[in-house]
Amino acid sequence: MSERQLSQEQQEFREFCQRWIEENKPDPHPIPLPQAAYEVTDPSHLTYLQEWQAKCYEAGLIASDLPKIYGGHEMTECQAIASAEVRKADVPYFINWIGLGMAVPTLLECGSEEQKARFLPPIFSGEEIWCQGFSEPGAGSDLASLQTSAVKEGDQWVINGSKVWTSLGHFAQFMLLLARHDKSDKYGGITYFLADMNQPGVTVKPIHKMTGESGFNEVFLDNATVPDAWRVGNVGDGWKVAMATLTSERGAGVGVGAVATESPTITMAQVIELAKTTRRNGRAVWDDPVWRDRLVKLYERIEAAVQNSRRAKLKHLNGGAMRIPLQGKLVGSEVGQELHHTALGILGLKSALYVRDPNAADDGKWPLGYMNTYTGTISGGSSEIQRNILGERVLGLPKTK
Amino acid sequence: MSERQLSQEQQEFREFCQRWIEENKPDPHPIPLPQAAYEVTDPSHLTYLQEWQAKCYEAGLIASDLPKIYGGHEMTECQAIASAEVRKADVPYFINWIGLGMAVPTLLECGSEEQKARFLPPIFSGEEIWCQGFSEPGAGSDLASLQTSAVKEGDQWVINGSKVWTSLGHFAQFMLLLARHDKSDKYGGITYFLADMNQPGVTVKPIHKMTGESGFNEVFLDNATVPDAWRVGNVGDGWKVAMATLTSERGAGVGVGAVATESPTITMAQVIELAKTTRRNGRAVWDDPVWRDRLVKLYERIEAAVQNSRRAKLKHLNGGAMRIPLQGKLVGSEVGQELHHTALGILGLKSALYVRDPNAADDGKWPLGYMNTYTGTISGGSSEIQRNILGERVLGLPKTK
Amino acid sequence: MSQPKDFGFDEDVQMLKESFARFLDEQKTIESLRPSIRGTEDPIHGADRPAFYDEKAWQQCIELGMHAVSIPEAQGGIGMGLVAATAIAEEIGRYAWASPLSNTLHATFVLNQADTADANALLEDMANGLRVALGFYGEEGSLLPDSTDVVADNHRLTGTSWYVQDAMKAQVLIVSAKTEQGVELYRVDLAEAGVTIHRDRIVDLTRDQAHVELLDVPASLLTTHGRECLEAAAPALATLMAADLAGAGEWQLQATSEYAKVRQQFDRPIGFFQAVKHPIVNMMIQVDEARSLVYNAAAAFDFDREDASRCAHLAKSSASDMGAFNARNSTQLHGGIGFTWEADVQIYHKRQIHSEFLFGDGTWHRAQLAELL
Amino acid sequence: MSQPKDFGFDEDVQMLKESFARFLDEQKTIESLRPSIRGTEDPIHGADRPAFYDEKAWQQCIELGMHAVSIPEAQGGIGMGLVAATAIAEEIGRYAWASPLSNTLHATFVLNQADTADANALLEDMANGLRVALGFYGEEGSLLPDSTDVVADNHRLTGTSWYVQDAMKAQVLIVSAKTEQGVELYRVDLAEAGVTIHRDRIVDLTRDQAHVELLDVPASLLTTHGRECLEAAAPALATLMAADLAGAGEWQLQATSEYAKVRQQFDRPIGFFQAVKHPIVNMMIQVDEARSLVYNAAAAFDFDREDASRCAHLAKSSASDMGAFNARNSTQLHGGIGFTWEADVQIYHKRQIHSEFLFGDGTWHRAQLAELL
Repeated sequence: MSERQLSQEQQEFREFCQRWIEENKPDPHPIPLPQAAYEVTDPSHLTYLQEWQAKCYEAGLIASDLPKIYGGHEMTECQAIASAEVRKADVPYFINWIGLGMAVPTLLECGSEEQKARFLPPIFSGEEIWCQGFSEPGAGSDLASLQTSAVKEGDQWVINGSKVWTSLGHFAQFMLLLARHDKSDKYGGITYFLADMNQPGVTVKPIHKMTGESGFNEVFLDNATVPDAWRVGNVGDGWKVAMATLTSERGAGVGVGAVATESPTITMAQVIELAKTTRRNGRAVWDDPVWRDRLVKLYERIEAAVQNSRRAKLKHLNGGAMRIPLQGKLVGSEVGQELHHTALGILGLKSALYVRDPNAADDGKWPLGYMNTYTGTISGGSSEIQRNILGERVLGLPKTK
Repeated sequence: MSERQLSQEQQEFREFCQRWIEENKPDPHPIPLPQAAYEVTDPSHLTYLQEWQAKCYEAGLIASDLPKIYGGHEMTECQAIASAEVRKADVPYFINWIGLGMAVPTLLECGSEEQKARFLPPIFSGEEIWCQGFSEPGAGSDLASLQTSAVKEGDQWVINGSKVWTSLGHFAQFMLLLARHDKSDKYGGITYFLADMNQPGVTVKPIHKMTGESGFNEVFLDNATVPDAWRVGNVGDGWKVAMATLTSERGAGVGVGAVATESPTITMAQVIELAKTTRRNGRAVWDDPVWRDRLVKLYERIEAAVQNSRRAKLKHLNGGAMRIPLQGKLVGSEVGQELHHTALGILGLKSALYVRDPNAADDGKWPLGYMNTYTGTISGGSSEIQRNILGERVLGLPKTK
Repeated sequence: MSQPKDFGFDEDVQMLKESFARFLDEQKTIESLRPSIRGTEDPIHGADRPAFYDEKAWQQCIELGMHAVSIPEAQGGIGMGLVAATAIAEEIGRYAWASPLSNTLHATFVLNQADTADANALLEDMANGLRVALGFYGEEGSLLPDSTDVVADNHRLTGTSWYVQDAMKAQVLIVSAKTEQGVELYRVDLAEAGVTIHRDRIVDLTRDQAHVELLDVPASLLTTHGRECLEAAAPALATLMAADLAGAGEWQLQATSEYAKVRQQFDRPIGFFQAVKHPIVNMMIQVDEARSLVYNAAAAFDFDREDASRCAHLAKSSASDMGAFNARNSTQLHGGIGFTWEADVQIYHKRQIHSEFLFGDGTWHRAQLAELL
Repeated sequence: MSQPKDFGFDEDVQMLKESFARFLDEQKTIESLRPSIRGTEDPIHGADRPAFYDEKAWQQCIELGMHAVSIPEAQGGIGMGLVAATAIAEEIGRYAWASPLSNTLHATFVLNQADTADANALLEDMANGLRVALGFYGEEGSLLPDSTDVVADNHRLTGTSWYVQDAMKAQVLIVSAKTEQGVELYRVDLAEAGVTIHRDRIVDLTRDQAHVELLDVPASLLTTHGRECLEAAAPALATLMAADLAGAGEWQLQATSEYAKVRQQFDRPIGFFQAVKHPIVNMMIQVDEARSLVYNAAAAFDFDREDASRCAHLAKSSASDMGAFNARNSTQLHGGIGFTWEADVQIYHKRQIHSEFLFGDGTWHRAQLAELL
């Protein structure tokens, strides 16, 4: 969807982006990349992706609108344009998606000036990879029940405990860390830190997902330390700051160029193509009206998500600032799951052929992608929790808990 | 589905039923009957239906297997045969469905010998119509929060309060009444009575449903009285006795011939026929594979319900005595609702034509039936409550409340 | 040409929508409708309900100019596009307003395609308050432009127009009729001899409907290009009806959400329970999808006509399914109360399952859309 | 002839089912499988997993006679019907057992239709423990009997059999091949020169799969009536696979229900929350529908053959959809844990989305069924 009423700066920047991407698009890596940034485990993939992100940052496609003091490019309303062009193009994702998508908005909203100056630029360039340390074994959706302790000793904090489902933990230099300084206060006893992963007290152990990939980790914190200067917000404000981070994760944040996965519009087009090219029982699957009806229904929901994002920005039409944004993660992940299961249905028996099978459709992307959709519906607040949040925060229904 | 291994008595009885129904099937009433017994409000319908029920009872199609002292016919495993034949035939429903479907099993299980002898025969004949007084305004699904009071005075109880959603209340001679003798004990403070509706303290006021029909009523009890001899079970056992009644309502009871609605199998066949005969956009709706797929899915679920009932009787295959029966009401009402909405979709614009419109398909049966499916999904324990019950009683999940 | 970011929803449209919403709010639409349906409940024994039409409200609506919002300025209208008309249609749905306004909007977009002197004259009459209805359906209720059961011969019409919405409120019927050349559109005065309006008994309480029998009735030709005209207007009609569904769907969401906050069960407001909360959230998700697709479809029609069909199919498919879904859930979650004649949710429920099928249901629109993908 | 009330599930079948379930319980099927998949996780860098096959377990299974349950007594089998075989298939699914048994059951019902000396000889070999696989699919994976990509010429076969389940466990392949006369069934020794077994990398960890390339391979003719044979066996094959899905679906229900009782969140077992409780109930509803339709389909095949196709379509459509539904919910409701390689639910999830498509998915079976209504 192209947009009217672009400023001259925007117009020119868009053309620049298109040209620049065309010219600088990297050759594919010899080993196919996983489907999303959070599944990357191969060090040669990491290097390849860091180089690509650094180039994009340098060209102004990342941090386009932010002030120079934070490493930004000080353009005006150009980030959305860059992000859209990147999403449209067939280029690799940005590996530092937690840095871009969560650390940046959190720091911009709640960080000190020193923290912003120190941490933002290497996030943009991809030099320093970030991970998120919120979830804990046993806590699950009940995030605030976290037990990792933070004890103040002098001008630093000593951290003990463990974190789980830590995407990119194996590559990360820094972690967005929630820890408990006060056991007697469930929500008010939490403080938010920026923790260095490269220290003796931190051990990272991979977790294998049902796909077999190991983008997730368990992280053990054993007398790890964080300087008090790397605390975000006041002591006890951790839950509040975490909500800012999670709001970004749930799709409501300000974009700085975080691209971790393929756009649903592109996936949808691929599934339609799949239906047109897959033949079974004497005809293309697309020629069976039953499959076509299902696909068009999904197409409709994905188009609706695009139009929802557009409407979300319009105060007089969005029904409240958070109403649409808070739906993004829930609907996106559920529709994505159904879309991938539908792709399996289109492939029928062929859907069993997995990554590296020479006869697999699209290198096994569809069963792999299907299984990975459960990351979306479970982590970062499961669909069940998302519905609670929407009911409670947007509609004002009484809290379930 | 015909059954092998019938006894000679059963075999002969089945043939008798078929012959008898064929010969005694009443002519249609000049004013079309409502779709279900609980929507009957026209006194001429009542008379017509009472006559039909009395005839069936006399012929042995009702109370087939019960002992003579209770007014039964003392046959062996013949009730199911009679009920199946009645359901298959295109004959009116039995008007006294609450009497047959709830009062009878409750009395058989919990009633005194005097109560059984006094009340059962006129239920079978349809002479005395029954209604159910459990729900109260404000209580909704939280049945046990009922407030109607019962105070013992001498050898009778004085009842004050009001009941709601009382089907057939306007015709009923008796009510299955739950009342509270003790305010301090939510469940243990309830006692179960058989209340005479023909007394000065009882006022019945019709409630109109969204269909416009008024089968439901509000019943006001203002110093109404019940003899202590008409108490069912001990004082304080009301909740336990009520569960026996509700189990029958939810489809788990012993059949005595209660037929209040059309069989889903028959409705399904009608909807398929509707799809074959309704033309739109140049072809029969049935010729559109999308509609056909939806219809066959519903057909499958209705066939599954039939096979479920069959399996429910087999100890080694049913997964527990209540597992399948407790699903009956929930699944039946939800599938029925979807089936009726699908029928509207088949009719398209024609679905707007309501009862008494000369061009309406099947006399407006489909929109009327669609709306009436909400009686099924809401009353007698809403679908939400049914899922709680199934999760808690069958699977042993922790109680929601 | 591409769409504006704001769906063309500029200040003028906003003001229009707000002032119309204020007007409808003052009308107390459901309260005003109630007396006309009292005593007509019982489907078997009850009386027929009168066709509800509030002349005073219609005159006020004309004073506000809502009826003429998309009639060209040359014909005395305001000359705004489908974006503005859609904004109005959404409010009609939200307030379930019984009036000739929906027909007027629909007719405007059909006539705007005709570009003939007669069509323009009719637009002028409509700008002056003439109430019209549309007769495009044959008995099967198909969406094909040539599905009419009316035949034209030398400017005289014979046959029946089916599923004419709000026919009892109209003075003039715009009819599609078959001729040897194809499909033509005609203007018929409903007071003409040979016209018989057969009132239908329908479920929806907020509309009336009829099939109109024509027996050698004189009619004036609006355009010989009936098929092209209807095809070109189709995206606008679908979008307007989708907007109506979306407005009513939002009402259903809010009403159910409010009810869940006050209704107590098991010592808590029922909205506490996920079995209630989550379906309400699902209603919101569906209505938001439909609304966004509606705004997009209206903007496509006004600014990117080539994409209008695709966008209109998306909007009506989404809105039709949402309408049915929200109808079902609003009744279910209101429990026994929602199932009574006294409850307002039942009125919206019936309107939604009527709108679901007008100008094509979800299945039909998806089948059409598939052809474009 | 009509069906018995008890689905033909008499004491013999019950005893058979129970003794087989006891046997599988002792096998600790998932625990036994685990070592074979260790180190093979990573789809990009990981090793290929060996085809899991436990010879000892297979011999025990033969001693119990499970492999020969539906092989006629004349060929050394037990001679029971589909009801008995279905009971066994349900347990295979429940325990997600990796073995040649499913193939043996499937092959039995195909060969039972052939009634030739060669087919009977093969049944006899199977009764003696010969392990077979089925090669009926072409590359498209269509369900039509003539969709094979293998051609027969003078008892020599050339072409490829696709989607051969548990090929690595088999000694002999039963292949459908095209000739000028139609479709014929052949027996191929997998050790024969000219046979190349290409192992597929599949998602399901409880099965292996291959496409088997045949280059002028000598084969013995089983029947010239391949099409009729496959068509007659089709209801049995669909029912057996539906039973497998139903057994695994019941496991998924129980595992998820048990997890919801012990896993604590927000200071309560998660099964307290309706957002968890109600989907689990929906899993139960779906698995019960599938199970009842499976028993009915098996009984129809044994006692009311005319109705067998209809009933088999019902069973497999229901079971395929249930398998996908229960897979989705078992993973979702286990939360993060359920998504890990260590969780048993993932193993069942993958088995179910494999079985969903074997012998036709829900959509295909419904389309076939519609032709009968």
